[in-house]
Amino acid sequence: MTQSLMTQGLELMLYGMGSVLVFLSLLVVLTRLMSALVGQTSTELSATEPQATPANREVDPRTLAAITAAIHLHRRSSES
Amino acid sequence: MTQSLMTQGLELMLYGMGSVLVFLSLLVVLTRLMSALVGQTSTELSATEPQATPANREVDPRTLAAITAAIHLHRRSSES
Amino acid sequence: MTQSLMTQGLELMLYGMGSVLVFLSLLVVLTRLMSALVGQTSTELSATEPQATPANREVDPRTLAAITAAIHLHRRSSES
Amino acid sequence: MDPIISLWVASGLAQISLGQLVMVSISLLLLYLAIARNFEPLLLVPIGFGGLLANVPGAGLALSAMERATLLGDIELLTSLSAVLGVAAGSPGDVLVSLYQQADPSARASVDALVSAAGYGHGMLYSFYQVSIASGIAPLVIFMGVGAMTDFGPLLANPRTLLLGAAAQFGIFATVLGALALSQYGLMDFTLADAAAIGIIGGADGPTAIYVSSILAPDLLGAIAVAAYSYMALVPLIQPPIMHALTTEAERGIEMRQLRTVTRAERIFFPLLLLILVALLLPSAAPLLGMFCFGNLMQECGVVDRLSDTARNALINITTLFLGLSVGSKLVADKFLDVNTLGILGLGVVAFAIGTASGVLMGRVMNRLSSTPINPLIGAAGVSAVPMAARVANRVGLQANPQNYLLMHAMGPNVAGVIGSAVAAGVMIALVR
Amino acid sequence: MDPIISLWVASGLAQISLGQLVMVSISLLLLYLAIARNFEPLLLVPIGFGGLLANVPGAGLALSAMERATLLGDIELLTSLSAVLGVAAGSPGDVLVSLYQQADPSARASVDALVSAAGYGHGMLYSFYQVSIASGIAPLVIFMGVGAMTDFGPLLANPRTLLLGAAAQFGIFATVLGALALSQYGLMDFTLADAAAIGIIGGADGPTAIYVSSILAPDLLGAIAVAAYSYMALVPLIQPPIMHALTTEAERGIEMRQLRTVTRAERIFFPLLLLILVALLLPSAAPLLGMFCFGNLMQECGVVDRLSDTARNALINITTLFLGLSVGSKLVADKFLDVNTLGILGLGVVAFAIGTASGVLMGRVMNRLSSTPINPLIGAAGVSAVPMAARVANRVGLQANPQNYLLMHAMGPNVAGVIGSAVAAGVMIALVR
Amino acid sequence: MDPIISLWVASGLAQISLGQLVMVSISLLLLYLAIARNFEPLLLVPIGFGGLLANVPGAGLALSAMERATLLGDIELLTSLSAVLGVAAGSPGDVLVSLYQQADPSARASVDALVSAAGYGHGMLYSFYQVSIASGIAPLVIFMGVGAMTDFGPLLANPRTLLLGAAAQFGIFATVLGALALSQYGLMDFTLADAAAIGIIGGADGPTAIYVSSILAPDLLGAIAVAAYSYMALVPLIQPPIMHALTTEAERGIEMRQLRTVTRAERIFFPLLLLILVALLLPSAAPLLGMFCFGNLMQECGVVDRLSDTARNALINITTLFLGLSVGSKLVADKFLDVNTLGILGLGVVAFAIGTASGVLMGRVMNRLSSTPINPLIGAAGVSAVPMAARVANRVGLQANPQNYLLMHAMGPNVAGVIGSAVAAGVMIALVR
Ligand code: NA
Ligand code: NA
Ligand code: NA
Repeated sequence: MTQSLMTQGLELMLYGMGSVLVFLSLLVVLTRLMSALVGQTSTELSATEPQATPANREVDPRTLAAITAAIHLHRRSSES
Repeated sequence: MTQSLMTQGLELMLYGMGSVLVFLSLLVVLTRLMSALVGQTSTELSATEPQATPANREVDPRTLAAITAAIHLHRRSSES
Repeated sequence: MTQSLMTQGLELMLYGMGSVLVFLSLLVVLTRLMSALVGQTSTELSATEPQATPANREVDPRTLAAITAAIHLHRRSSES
Repeated sequence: MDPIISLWVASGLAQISLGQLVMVSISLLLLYLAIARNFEPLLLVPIGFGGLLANVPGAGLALSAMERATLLGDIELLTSLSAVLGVAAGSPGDVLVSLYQQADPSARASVDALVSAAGYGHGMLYSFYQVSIASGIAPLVIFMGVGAMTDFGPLLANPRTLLLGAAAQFGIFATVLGALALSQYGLMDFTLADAAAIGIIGGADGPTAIYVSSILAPDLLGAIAVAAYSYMALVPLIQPPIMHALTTEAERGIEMRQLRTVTRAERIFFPLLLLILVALLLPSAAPLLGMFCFGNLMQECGVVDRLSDTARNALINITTLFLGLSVGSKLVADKFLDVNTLGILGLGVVAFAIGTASGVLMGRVMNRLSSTPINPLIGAAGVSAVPMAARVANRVGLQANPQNYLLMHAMGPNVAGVIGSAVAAGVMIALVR
Repeated sequence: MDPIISLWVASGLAQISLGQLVMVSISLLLLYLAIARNFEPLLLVPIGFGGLLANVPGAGLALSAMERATLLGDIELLTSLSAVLGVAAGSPGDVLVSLYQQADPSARASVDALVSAAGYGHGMLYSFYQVSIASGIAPLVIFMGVGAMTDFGPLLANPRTLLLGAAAQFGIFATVLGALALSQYGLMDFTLADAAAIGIIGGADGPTAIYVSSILAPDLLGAIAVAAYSYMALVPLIQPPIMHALTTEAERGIEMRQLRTVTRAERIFFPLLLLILVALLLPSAAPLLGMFCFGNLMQECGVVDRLSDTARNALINITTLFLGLSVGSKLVADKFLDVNTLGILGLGVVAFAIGTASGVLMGRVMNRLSSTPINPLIGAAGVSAVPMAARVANRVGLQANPQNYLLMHAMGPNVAGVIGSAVAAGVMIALVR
Repeated sequence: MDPIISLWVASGLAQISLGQLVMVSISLLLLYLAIARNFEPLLLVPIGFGGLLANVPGAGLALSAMERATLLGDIELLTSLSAVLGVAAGSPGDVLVSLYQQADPSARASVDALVSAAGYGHGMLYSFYQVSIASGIAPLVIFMGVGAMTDFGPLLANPRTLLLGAAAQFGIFATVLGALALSQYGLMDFTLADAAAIGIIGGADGPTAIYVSSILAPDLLGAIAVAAYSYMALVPLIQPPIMHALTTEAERGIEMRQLRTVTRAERIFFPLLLLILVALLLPSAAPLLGMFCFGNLMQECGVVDRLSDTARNALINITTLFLGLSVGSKLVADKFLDVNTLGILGLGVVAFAIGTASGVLMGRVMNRLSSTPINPLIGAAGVSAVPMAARVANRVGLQANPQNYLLMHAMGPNVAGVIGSAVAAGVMIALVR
């Protein structure tokens, strides 16, 4: 209960660093497992990939304006 | 006061659905009226339309950069 | 303490307008001083100018798309 | 206490409950539907993820500071809390929480001070919920953005279609009755307010459903929002059989007259007209429809493009993010894992079906009574679910007649349905609260 | 109570007052000016719409929870409230509200608990006002965005023009005196704080006017903001006659020497210099000018473009939306339909006129004293109203001399006017509060 | 009082203290480093400017309403406050403030009412701090945006590199011990909580450091945030000598095998896997890593691009602005000008150095044990400081072997370091609070 500050600090280091190592080691294992499992089932997900969402189908009107303006300007410059 | 729940529900249905129908029917009438009235007075409003606001007069600098870059790139590609 | 409202107003005008004039006059003097000082030391700052930050190095993907599209469209239109 | 024991006791593994496991599975299912099946992903991704976060054992992210203190606090804190609330030490946490909720302001202030001194703050999701939903703000801001994205052109060109949007709201009120019947026969346990909130699922309009249930039935909000968004995604499956059953091949093939062009002035006056009508007839719908009209006016008036652009982009996106996480915070076992949730899910699909049917039937009636032809299929779009239901009407119409492009015609009842369910919401709030 | 009677009693038609009708008309007028006449639409569209919402009868969107309870609550709730506040049952609502405002903290907490238990929350616009204006945040955030949009180049090239921005603030203080004179003679009823807030209209700077009146005269905020933005839109009408009256044709035709280029370092140091001067001389102006300088520094330093871009786009737009609606919440009959509002509108135009005149006269003085020529017209831009006043100066100059491009020269006094009125605001807050 | 005296007394010149002057200089130094030397400008520009604002004398922008009242209030107000707090009239301001902080809720409410009636509100920066940092929200929202900007591809292609991210966190815990040793020997005065917050500087991750110190050591937050961001900018100076010292030329030249491509499904499942692991093992890290995973999932799932785009643009920019100003509000003399700040600055650089060293050493160990070659330099990227540390690893690698492109390989440990320090943060919060 009345440990010195240094003892508390050493404990914090021990358990803290231990937790970080255990956590990330587990994550290594589980990530490999996940990659192995998902490699086989991922066809379904990737099948939906080409379906763009409404959000990225829209083109920024200003960008469109920029395209139009660029082409227009260019035509004029190449005509002259 | 001590109506059954079902009676309260029936009342809610009656008055609720009634309100929705009355409200939207009124809106039909008023919308037609508005369209009829506004058809004659709308010249004034549409007269101001071409005056762009400051907000849409500004061109996004990146868009401008895009135009410039596009033209520039094109010129180089058409020169070669 | 029991000044009339008008006296308070006159005082507010006197001290308020005085403060505004003093403040902005001081700002004139200090701005000139700053411009004079900075003119000599500004080489260092301007030297860093060409180093773009990550923020403005990135090009908006949609803008890029616009450039590409513009060039592409143009090529097709000039081919035909 | 030994740190390794502290860490174990604080870990999720030591604290997880069966209910949390089930809720995690449900949240993952929602994420699956959103990501792999494209079920309203803009809402269901944040809702599903919020559900995961809300069920992190031992974190209490969806709890208030007081609830977190009773869950995570040490014996000393619990004893002090019991003393302030005038109950024996060792009383269970939920007793303390319910006493706190009924306590007088000064006792609550003392509890708050104790809890805060012990280092417990509100959980992250609880804060999000309070700011975005309990305040009512998030659904209103989203409605403003929806207004800025709404085109009233087709409605203005053919105002009669407003009646289709009215008829389709019958699904709402029929469902209210259904919910009450389930209670009457003792199968479920819904109050009138609960039933009203459940009915609004039939409005097929997410922000309206969340707004109404945050007022009338906050405990059911999770289930109601999940049902509303899920069924909106299922509109292409739910509606066509009903549309086929209630129309003849000839009716489905009816081509409609091309819509007239609508002037800018009409577009500007319409939201103002709608707001004034709301103000005069149904003030309780004013927050929802007011923000909706505001967004639409900004869009149509053409002089504040910076603002309308922000309302339908950055602002609606930010709000959707936090709204979704906040709805997810209600996906907790003690509120969601309940027979009532099954009832809500069942009633929700009934609401959609009845709404679709009444829209289509009203379409048939109008077609008979009117001089210009009306394809009854566009009545199905009256449930709202913008723009999904209008697309469904278009597709079914094309099946019957390959020249029959109904999309623009269906957009009229589609946006009318948004107005209709907001009006229905206003009536509910006025009569039930 | 019969539902149809509930609905009627709750409807707007049954509750509308003459005052609300007038305020609705005024709000529609503001929308007309904004949309059809392009009067500062970014502010006047939200303000006008906020005014409409604030006057929805029976909704109480601009009221606090307590005010809504006294307006909409049943007899039982009102009796309980009267009991807590120690007044006879049946006391009118406004008595209860004013007692509540003076009550001690514990009585207020009890009232809050009662009101909340009865289901009354703050009105939507009331919440917006508290968060955006009462907190002081929204005008400051807008000022940051304005800073990020401001180009101090012309000012740095010709710092003398700061004096024109100083002189034009005379309109502010003359108007304060005018407002007090009206009170002295019993025509109006303004306190010193009211008069100071009204004077700031002459600063021709919306966020500054809103910031000052939220501190010194919250009740007048609606009228002051409306006057400030309306007259800013009227600058092209108000200023030219005064400019013509106070200058000769020859003076108006004076061409000015081309401005030198300004280095990046000068642009970076200027906002810091300004902030330090504010810190040393006038801390009460530090919030306003601090945020202004922060926005400008972000813009000019060139290394945080993401942030300055957000400050002058998404963030300022979101803030403007809610600021406008919040200002609109003050467009309610009991605060706006008052002879004082007429006084404010009258004094506002006087403030603009005097500010313009003093700017022009200072321009003449400086032209005489200075070795390099100064066109006195650019003094009129010292009132701020960026960039409208600078454009007006340019146009009047071109009329006198078709080679005379004053726009860039007028931008110096124009942004100096922003600094000047923020300094004046600081003095007011320091001396009056 | 004569107005000119009021203005003088209220001016900054009359009130400035030596401490404020020093803090202004430090803030200007931070701005210089950010603007001219490109030290993490997105954070250090707002932090530095916030520091300037916090030290405006006589404005009290970083103080609460109560603190401002004791600083700026008149004798009458101070007497009333003393009476309510039960202390003799004329007690110094800081005595009143500390009594207020320990007072019971009702006394605090009375003080609040008095202060508010006298017109004192919270300072602007104080409000920003409360909303953005004290609530914990801003670091979490930034972490969400960081998640949406993070590419876990390299990590998924080579999961072993997670261990490098783990090893580099040793800098954190070694620094905790160092801080406690300084206290033990009486050189500094840090509690365990202070030491833990200081250690997190070694995580080289700004939002994590701010989040932890807002919970464990709010008074040190200014110094910790400044140290964290400054050293992140100094990574290209701090790391290379250590990397050279601990590796041979041959090791630095090791070329790594090209990374395999990673499927979309793996990218989607990874944030969910990480969240579930956090939920089971370390709930106290759930807010930080939960928001991080949420941002990443939104980005990778590809169906909510509007939301992820907003999360990593408008929303993170707005939040960064206010977070930076709020951190700056802690740059005040009585908290910053302290020998402890020197300790924090010293310990911070030690933390970075030890973290770099342990990452590199772990890299050497893994290279020996593994069948596929691992360049130990990429271990240095395990401290995070994304993407600076990965670039440093790449550059040092190229010096040893011009064919050796380590950038993508170093991104794995780099993002692993973000996870590692968030885990370390969770452990600290669980064990220390
Ligand atoms: Na609907
Ligand atoms: Na001005
Ligand atoms: Na790290």
